[in-house]
Amino acid sequence: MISYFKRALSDFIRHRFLHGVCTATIALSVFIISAFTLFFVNAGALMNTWQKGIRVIAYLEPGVNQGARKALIQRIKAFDGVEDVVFISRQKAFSWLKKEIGRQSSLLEGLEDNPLPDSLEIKISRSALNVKDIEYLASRIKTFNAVNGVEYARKWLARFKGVYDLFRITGIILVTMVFIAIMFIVANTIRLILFSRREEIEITRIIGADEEFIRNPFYIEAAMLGFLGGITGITLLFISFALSMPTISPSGILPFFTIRFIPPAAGIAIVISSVIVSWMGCYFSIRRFLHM
Amino acid sequence: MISYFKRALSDFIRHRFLHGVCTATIALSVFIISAFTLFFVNAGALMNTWQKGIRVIAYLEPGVNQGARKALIQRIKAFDGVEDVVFISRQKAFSWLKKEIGRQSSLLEGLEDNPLPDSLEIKISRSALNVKDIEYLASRIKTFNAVNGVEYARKWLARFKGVYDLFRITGIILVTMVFIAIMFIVANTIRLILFSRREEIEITRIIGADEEFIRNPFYIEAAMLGFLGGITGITLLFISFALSMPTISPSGILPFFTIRFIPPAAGIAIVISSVIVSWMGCYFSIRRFLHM
Amino acid sequence: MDIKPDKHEKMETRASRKKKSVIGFFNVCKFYGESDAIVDVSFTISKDDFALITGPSGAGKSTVIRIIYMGETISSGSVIVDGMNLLRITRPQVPLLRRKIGVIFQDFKLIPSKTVFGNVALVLEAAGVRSKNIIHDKVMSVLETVGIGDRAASYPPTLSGGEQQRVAVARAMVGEPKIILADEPTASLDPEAADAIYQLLQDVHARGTTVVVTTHDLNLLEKGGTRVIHLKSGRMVSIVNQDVWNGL
Amino acid sequence: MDIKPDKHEKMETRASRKKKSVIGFFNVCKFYGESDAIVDVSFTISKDDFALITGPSGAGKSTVIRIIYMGETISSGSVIVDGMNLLRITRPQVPLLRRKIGVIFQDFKLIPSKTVFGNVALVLEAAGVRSKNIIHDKVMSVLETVGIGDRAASYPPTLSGGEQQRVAVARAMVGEPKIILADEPTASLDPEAADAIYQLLQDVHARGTTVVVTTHDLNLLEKGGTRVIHLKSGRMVSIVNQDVWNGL
Ligand SMILES: Nc1ncnc2c1ncn2[C@@H]1O[C@H](COP(=O)(O)OP(=O)(O)OP(=O)(O)O)[C@@H](O)[C@H]1O
Ligand SMILES: Nc1ncnc2c1ncn2[C@@H]1O[C@H](COP(=O)(O)OP(=O)(O)OP(=O)(O)O)[C@@H](O)[C@H]1O
Ligand SMILES: [Mg+2]
Ligand SMILES: [Mg+2]
Repeated sequence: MISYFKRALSDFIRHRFLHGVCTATIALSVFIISAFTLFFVNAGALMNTWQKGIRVIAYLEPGVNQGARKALIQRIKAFDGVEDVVFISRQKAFSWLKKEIGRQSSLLEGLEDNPLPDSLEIKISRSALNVKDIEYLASRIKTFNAVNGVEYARKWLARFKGVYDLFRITGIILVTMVFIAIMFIVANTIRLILFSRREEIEITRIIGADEEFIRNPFYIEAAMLGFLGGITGITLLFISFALSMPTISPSGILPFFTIRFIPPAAGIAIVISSVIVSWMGCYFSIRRFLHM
Repeated sequence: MISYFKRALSDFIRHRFLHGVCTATIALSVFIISAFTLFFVNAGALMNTWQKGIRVIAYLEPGVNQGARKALIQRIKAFDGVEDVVFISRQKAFSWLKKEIGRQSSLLEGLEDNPLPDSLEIKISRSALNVKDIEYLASRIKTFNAVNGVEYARKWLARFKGVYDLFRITGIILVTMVFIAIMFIVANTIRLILFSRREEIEITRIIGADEEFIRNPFYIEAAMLGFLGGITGITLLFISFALSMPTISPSGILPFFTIRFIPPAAGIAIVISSVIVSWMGCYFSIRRFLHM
Repeated sequence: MDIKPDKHEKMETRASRKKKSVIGFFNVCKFYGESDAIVDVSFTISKDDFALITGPSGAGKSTVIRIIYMGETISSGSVIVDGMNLLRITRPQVPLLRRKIGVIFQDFKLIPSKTVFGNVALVLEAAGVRSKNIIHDKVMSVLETVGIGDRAASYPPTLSGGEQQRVAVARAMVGEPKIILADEPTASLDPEAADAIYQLLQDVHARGTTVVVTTHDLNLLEKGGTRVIHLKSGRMVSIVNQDVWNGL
Repeated sequence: MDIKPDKHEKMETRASRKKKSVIGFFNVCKFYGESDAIVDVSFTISKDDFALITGPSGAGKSTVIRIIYMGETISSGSVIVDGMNLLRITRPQVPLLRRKIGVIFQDFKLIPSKTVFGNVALVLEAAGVRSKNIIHDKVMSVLETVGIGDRAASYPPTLSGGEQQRVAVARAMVGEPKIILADEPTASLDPEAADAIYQLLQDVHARGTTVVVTTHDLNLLEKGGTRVIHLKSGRMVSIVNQDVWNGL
């Protein structure tokens, strides 16, 4: 095994040009795939910040006392998908309403009395962001005696959810397709390497080398290519990221959101995939050349 | 020239394997780049549907008569970026408010009189979607005598605009980077073809062929590869698109938006780029092999 | 052509009562599409033979060599090499067969990206020799023997034609194979260097290696081998057993 | 070695008073790193010469050939081919020079992915011949001449060594060059085929082509040329002007 490694290493140096070109291709492929990972991870995170706004309001019957309210809050908190429950007094709600209506708040001045009820603001945990779950939750909350009515941004939620789902599905489809395309590109490049070296393979075979002796260095080389290419690709992405951040950030006017580089775990996963894909590209291509 | 074409064509057939692999790589590259074009074009269109909601409301002074109002509407319509101006009577506005406030509309029942003013709803044309332009427009409208005040979703606009800009900038950066990466990949693949055929190039040279005679068929071949690869790549994308649409559409719950394939013009542009990039890849690689 | 391999094997056994035959061709044909490279060729070569295969260009000499090391499969007939019926051999056995055979290819077949040393050492590495020292010593000694020890670190494309041919000879001999197949081993060499290589082949033959040489070199033919097979247009013209002939 | 090209050109002019010299080497050296392939070699070959370059393996014969067709640049000295000083030649002139020269390479240098016909036709295509018919007729007639007309549609890797060599000969001759450089053109051929090729070279020579042949084939040497240049270890051993020698 060590001897295979040595042969692979000397092969690697011997065929500098071929391996250089191949490493570059793998690096660029990794660059592409990880650039999109970067994009979708951040876009997903950005969408998550919007989703924080989703909450269900439960209006309480007039005259529910503090004890009953606290019990109610406990029971609602026990539901799946509920992150937090906050009590909003009718006074608070009225002042918010005034703010919301804004310019037209003058129209509320005619009212001598606050007509709003007490309410509970129920924050939905992110994982439970699903129209049906929220509808179900709302219907359950409505059944409580102390609850007079339930309200949530049904329309907006459905619309946002649609966009979010579309985004997620297209993201997954896209990244999968690109991943497959990249896989073939890497395999193709390795196939071209093997093609350029077919004479060498043939000579090695007719002087009595067995398949293992011929194949193993190629496998090791392919893995090395994948590793080098993977590292280079991610480094390339990091540099591009660092260089383009100044362009993106100030114009962004998005103080509530910072773009992050792909998490280290994803980076490691990408390098490992790169190694595996290169290895597999070699595996499938070499059969062609070994049996020709 | 015709003889070069003939030689290119026979070369093409003679080196089936090499050219097959290369065409596949180019096709996959085109596939990737056009998949992302598809994604960003549609995402952009989706964002545009949101932006339709942006409008400026101008509240009129009480007692502006119909004639003055019509003159005002004409003057506002004359501004850049204004698509349409619609008059909203105070009665209409009051009934909308009731709907909007929804459950709490009971609180308006205490009001014997409608406190809202008449208003004009000014639709902004899509091209003028720019926070500063809208601010400027609003300030101009405010100066009219008949206008009492101006209101628009300043916060939401800024936020949406931020996301939209971020999306556009990252989209441009991403597609540019991927385009460059793809360019190198294609050039690399063509470089590997030339590498595999360096012996043939060398022999052709030493039997007295001049550089033009050697190069031209390669250029033509590269362009053919680019063309074939481009067409194949877009076809591949179309098939993937057709296959994945059923997965995306029904779940989308986005009746107001249909995903479209890349416009024919973009498709043609992509194929042409593919030809140009292949040709350039050949151009830069062949120098290496012709002067070695 | 309908004779079954089994029958040949029996013939073979009978033949080896007198002499151990290492290579046996029995009614071998090799067709390429419509043209035939070898037609109905039968001969045996014994362990202690120094066989010469001769004939004009395109006679099928190299084809015979290629068939022996399984660089080519036959169209009909049967071939036995060192007791193995080549029609019945399994894929993993092929490398084992090839390690018993050292081949000097007419077109050298050196790996251009490996040094002379690396080319020759590859045979030992492929045969599973692990020790760097053993490999180094063996390779250098065989390179010295063929007279290109000083070019060990060069790459084949930088060698002259004759130097490349000597590397090919070195590579065929380094594994100390049972059989050496030499396809025109002196074509690119001047008479002196050719004599040296010929002497070398006779030395390994004397040490018990079966040697098969194809040649159109009249000098080599004059020096003679123990068995001379003459081909023309893929057909056998004659087989001369030199010892018997001399004894006439 | 410090002699300037101009001086050589003058020498050249003086020499050509008697005989038009087509190839002139003046104190040519060619080093590869530390080793030297050619040291201080000077000779001229006239238009009507049939020159033989001989010497043992590694003497520098192929290097001389490579220098003439500019397959290699020289380290010092100067070389004149058909009136062109190779040190002063511009890049676009190189193909023009090469079209005047037909080379039979020692390792054939055939393009494996082109048919025999395609390999030979390439010379004419590169020289700018457009007519399919002319190309076809010329190529087929030269292939017939070397005796492999029936293999025109084959690919070089499917040819025997001798057949490949004959394709190489055909390719060198098809363009009707002024000069033919033949690097061991009969090494892979049996005596009969070798004679035929040698006869062919003498025929083109008789028709006015300058022929330079490298060889270690004693038969070829015995038949003799008009000028025999003997190299050893890259140095000149002797130049014999056969006609003068015969006239002694
Ligand atoms: N792969 C092939 N396809 C078609 N024909 C072939 C192939 N290999 C060999 N031949 C033909 O078979 C015949 C015998 O070839 P072989 O190489 O055995 O000749 P040879 O005796 O070695 O000749 P030489 O002395 O010229 O090397 C030749 O005519 C050759 O063209
Ligand atoms: N590119 C190169 N790099 C290093 N050394 C070289 C190179 N080309 C040739 N040589 C050396 O120069 C010397 C002369 O080589 P050349 O090919 O001219 O010999 P030759 O006379 O043709 O021999 P042969 O008869 O064996 O073909 C040889 O020792 C060779 O190894
Ligand atoms: Mg042969
Ligand atoms: Mg030589």
